[in-house]
Amino acid sequence: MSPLPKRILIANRGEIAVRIARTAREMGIDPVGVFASGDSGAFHRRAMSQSLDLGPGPAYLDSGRILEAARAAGADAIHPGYGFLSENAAFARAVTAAGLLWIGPSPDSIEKMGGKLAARARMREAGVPVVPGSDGSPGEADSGAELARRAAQMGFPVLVKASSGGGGKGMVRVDRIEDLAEALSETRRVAEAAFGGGRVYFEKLFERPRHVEVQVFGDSLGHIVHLFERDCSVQRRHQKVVEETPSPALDDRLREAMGRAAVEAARAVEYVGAGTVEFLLDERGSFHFLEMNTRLQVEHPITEETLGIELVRAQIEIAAGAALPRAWQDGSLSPRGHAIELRLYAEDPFEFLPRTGRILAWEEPSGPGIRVDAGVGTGSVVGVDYDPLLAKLVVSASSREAAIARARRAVSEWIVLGVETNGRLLAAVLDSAAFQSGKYATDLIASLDRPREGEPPDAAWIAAASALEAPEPASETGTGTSRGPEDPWQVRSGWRPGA
Amino acid sequence: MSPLPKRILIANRGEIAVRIARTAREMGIDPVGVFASGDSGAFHRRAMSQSLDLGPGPAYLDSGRILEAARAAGADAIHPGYGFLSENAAFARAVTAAGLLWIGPSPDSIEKMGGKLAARARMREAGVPVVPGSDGSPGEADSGAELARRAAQMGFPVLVKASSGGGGKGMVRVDRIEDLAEALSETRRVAEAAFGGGRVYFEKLFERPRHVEVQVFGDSLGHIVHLFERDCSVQRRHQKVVEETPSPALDDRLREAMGRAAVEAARAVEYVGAGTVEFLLDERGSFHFLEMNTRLQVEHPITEETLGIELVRAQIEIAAGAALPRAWQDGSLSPRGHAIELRLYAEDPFEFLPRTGRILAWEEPSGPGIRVDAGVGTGSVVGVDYDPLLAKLVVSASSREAAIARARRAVSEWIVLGVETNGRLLAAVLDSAAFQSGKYATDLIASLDRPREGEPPDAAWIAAASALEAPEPASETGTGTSRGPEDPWQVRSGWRPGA
Amino acid sequence: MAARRVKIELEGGRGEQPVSQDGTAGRAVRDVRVGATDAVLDGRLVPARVLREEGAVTAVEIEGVSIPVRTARERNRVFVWCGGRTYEFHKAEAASSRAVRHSAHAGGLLSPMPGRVRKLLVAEGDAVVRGQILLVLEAMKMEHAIRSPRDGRVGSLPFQEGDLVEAGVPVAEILE
Amino acid sequence: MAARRVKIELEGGRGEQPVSQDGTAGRAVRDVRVGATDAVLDGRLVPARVLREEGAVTAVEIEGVSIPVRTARERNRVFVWCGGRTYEFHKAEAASSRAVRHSAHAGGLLSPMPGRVRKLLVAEGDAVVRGQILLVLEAMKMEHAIRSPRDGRVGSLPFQEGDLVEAGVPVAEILE
Repeated sequence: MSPLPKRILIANRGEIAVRIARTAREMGIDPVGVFASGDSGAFHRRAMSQSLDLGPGPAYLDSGRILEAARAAGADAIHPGYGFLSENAAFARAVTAAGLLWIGPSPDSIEKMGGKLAARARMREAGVPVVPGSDGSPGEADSGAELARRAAQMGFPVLVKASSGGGGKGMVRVDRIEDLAEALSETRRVAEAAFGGGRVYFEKLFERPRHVEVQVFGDSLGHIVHLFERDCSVQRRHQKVVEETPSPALDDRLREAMGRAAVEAARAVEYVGAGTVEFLLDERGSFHFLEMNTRLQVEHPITEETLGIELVRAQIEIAAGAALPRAWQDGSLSPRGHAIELRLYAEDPFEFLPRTGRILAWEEPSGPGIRVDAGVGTGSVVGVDYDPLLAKLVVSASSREAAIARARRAVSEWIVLGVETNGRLLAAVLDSAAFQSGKYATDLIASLDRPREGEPPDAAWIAAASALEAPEPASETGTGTSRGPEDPWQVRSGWRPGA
Repeated sequence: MSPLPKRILIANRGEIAVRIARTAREMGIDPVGVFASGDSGAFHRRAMSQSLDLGPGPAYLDSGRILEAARAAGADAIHPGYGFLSENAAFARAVTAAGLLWIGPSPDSIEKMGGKLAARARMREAGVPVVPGSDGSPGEADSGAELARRAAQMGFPVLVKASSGGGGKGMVRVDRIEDLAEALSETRRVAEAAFGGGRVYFEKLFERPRHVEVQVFGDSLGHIVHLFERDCSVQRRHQKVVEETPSPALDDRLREAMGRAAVEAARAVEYVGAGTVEFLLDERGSFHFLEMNTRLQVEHPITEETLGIELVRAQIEIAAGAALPRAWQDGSLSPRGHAIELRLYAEDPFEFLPRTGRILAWEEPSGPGIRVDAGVGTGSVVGVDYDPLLAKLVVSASSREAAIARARRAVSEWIVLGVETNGRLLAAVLDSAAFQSGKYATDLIASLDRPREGEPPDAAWIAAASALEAPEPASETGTGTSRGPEDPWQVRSGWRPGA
Repeated sequence: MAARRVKIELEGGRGEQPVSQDGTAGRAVRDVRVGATDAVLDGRLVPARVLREEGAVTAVEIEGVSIPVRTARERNRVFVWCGGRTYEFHKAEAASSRAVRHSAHAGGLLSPMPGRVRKLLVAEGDAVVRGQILLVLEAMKMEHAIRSPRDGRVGSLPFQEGDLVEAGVPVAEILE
Repeated sequence: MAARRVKIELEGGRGEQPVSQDGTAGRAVRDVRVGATDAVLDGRLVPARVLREEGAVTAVEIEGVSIPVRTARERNRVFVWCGGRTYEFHKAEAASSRAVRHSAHAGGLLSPMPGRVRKLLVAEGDAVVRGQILLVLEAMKMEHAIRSPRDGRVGSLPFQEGDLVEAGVPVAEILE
């Protein structure tokens, strides 16, 4: 094993940048941050020993400026977090070429899992079950009869997708064979506009699947293990909102089969580091490879909590050449209790539309079984340019029932004033019979009844009136509104809208 | 098992009141708080669904007013926390007599362990090793020859104590046989002044003992178990500062022997609920019963973290007649990883003198492996009338080494401005070779070198100058100083000095 | 201690009956007066006291029972955490000014969320059909298409591509 | 942006050499001037910028490297979190006024901590011997005895039992 890095540049923002900085400090490694000029008030800067200005524009995606910052700060390693450049093979190569340690899988592994169609083909070869579908071969769309035959074989509905797509973009649901050809054309048009083209294919659409993923970890000595599953079925707009482990949908046999398949998937691309293999679990209990995320996952903390391990520490050690911890390899790890992650988004809780503004008060829940990974605090400005994830609440308890009750307590305890959040949605999910029974699928949020809410209690009206009739405190005036592009240093609030 | 209570009155303040309220909420029980009139700005009130004013003076010790508040609030149970009335057998009886559920051991158990000499005698009978010493029998002090014989037998130094004493009061160290008689007389005088008399005795004084305690739990069906140990050797002024579990001083054989002795101790007083048996572990590895705390212990969270259990929930369930959880009885519980608690006190870090004032900024550490049980927040006023404990930082990790590194990170991350705390002492303990080696005793803090600290970095001087030259924000003026006894309601800050 | 009357409104209206387009149905408005020892809610007297710390309300005592709350104010809006939930209130406008605010943009399409104008797909004066996408807003990695509610002609288009748009402001006008 | 000079002092003095009784040795005092793009520390120019949010300083950029800090001010004192540690500073008094403050109570005993007077064991005019306990302070469950530093007679005793006493104020005077 090479020595550990001395100074890691964290090429990210928000909660994940803070979370990585914490582990770096615990390992005696200096965490260095970066920020876009328009994001100079960003909360993650507080977690760093120092941070560097990347300049204007979408700077977190600018690999050149990030490498320049790493050089300027004397960093010897880069952790990309998730999103931004984390699954960009060219960036990973540039980091290595610059003589820095890349804390992530090899660029080859990233590329092999980057294209959905290529990944599907590779998984089929490796014996991993994939979602039934077409293979997107170049002439496919022209061969109407062949397509129709395949679609009929698996049954409708199907989902048309772009191989290079993501985040639900360009996906079209098709219920009848007559509409298939047109949907393929439409997705091709969208893909050309949004991702510069690429192939288009279709998959069987499961109406009420669960989304269950398996954490995998490989080292440079060729060991690959799985670290159990996370159930990510609670979604809105194809994005995860609540995750839990263990999955209430798995029994030991299925858990073992999925773990084995995930390890096979990772082995097929010679995976080193932390990765996640996502599966759809259909209503009949069969699982199908969906994709592999070649990076740290947002919801990794629930795995850390139930297993009592530290994934970011392992990422850094393994990037430096260490072997997987012995306990991960000898089968002695097993989940204890239950963990749930709830994502607090800045958005309307039931319409899912983004919300912006200044956070006037921010008080996190705490106490037994509570972990909060936050990317904002009191005074933070939530703008339109970045992901709406404000913080993750991670709850652990000895049983699923106790974890749900604890999560519900923590959501009630969380004080976030000034920007609307999805807190009421989180409460509604936890209160729902579907979630409590454990028998739910990806349609849980869509099928939730909007909770009946009475009027605020008298105390809330009286508090509101009392606050509104008092003279406004000086410290609360004039902030939270957009400013011109003046120098954020030495002005009253450092924030300005993203450039 | 009777039904769970519906509404618990929490007869305490500070972090423990908040901690109990959290569990109550998770169990669907309504937490009701109380406060002394002079403590109306107390932080714990925020954790309650409602709170009641007990009136002026040392109200948290006034059992009559607390019972009256319980009646007014419609509470059906009382949790005393620790300190205050928690080990007051008369209060426990009055609670039961009022038809309320008492969440604690029986008054008889409390009484049997309340007098030190009686407890020592009882433990000797039960076969639990006690610290060697005299038996405090009425004629003892007069029988100079007999005393001298006993003292010579066990060897000097010895510690003279009052049976009814506590917190180190009236304890006198004696190094020579010639001083023994006078020390006994002096302690008797102090005991008469401070505790209204009571018997006086002496024990062997171990120069460098460890203080290791065992968590025990009994149910009303007669089951008693131990829940492993906590090492509480890091002390100042006879009060604990840092605790950890597992104890680095125990091997499996010793752990089992102490666990067994603790269960015997609890069985001897037919113990029901949560209790702690404190032992001194001498330099030769022998352990000696010191006392039993018949209540929830301040440092209970480290047991919760390593075992993945919830002690306050169990207290409530067992008070309602439930049996101990099966996993606690069948030997399947075992500690995972390592946990450390650090107590943040409002005091000079190296002189241990109290510090008071207003907390101008309070930002807790967070992230993986961090739990904070706090009794204050931004704006809280720390006065002279209550315990200086502000909050407990509870750190968990997979190994002792990782837990120490994590604790060090968390202490650095903690922002507490406005009131001096012992944060630097906590850092110095974690940084010390003695603590890191695990080979330390109760003299660790006394033998710490005061850390060499250079001057503040330039950035701190510049920040200070910049803050001092700006006009003072309106929200920071005029608070934090003592006020007259005007009505705290409707004044700018609700706090006034304790009446 | 003043006891001025404030007319305040719950943002979003009554939970089960949101504020209607014309701004009348579903509104939750109350007249509140807070005195030293009592409050008056829509004429109903409630024995109540308010505890303030650091400029925020932290507890309301009603009939001797103290309930924790937490407020934060920004100009005429106030956010209240109470009973484990958060509410937003604002000083209620007179009905007439509210009606004016709503009618002023009768022909206009309001932005449903804050964001940046990612694409402008039409120009002023263009003929459009019902359902046609006029522009695309983007915020926090999410795109939102603004469509024409009817056949017509594009009137004013106040924003350019790349502009920052707040929620609830007119982003396009469709003339008959 | 003003660039006034402030003379500030670190509370407690240099870590290894605390402030002496007479208030001279061990003092850590600096002249600091903070401008828009640089600061001057005791005459040394440092390229530096200060980031302020919500009335607190949250970062100081020195030679292009931004370091997180956090300040909170109370009148002439300021608390600074920087590099994982907390410091307290105050506006430095002129040496003369400091000397006056120290000498004013030359015959007086200062309270070492805030607290309540739990017991008064002597009265004004009583003769006392060196080491005799004069009064007992109590704070946060801890008792602290104030003893006479020499043989003498009790001068003024400004507090009564039960009084609240701040740290550093005279609690008893012993005359020769």
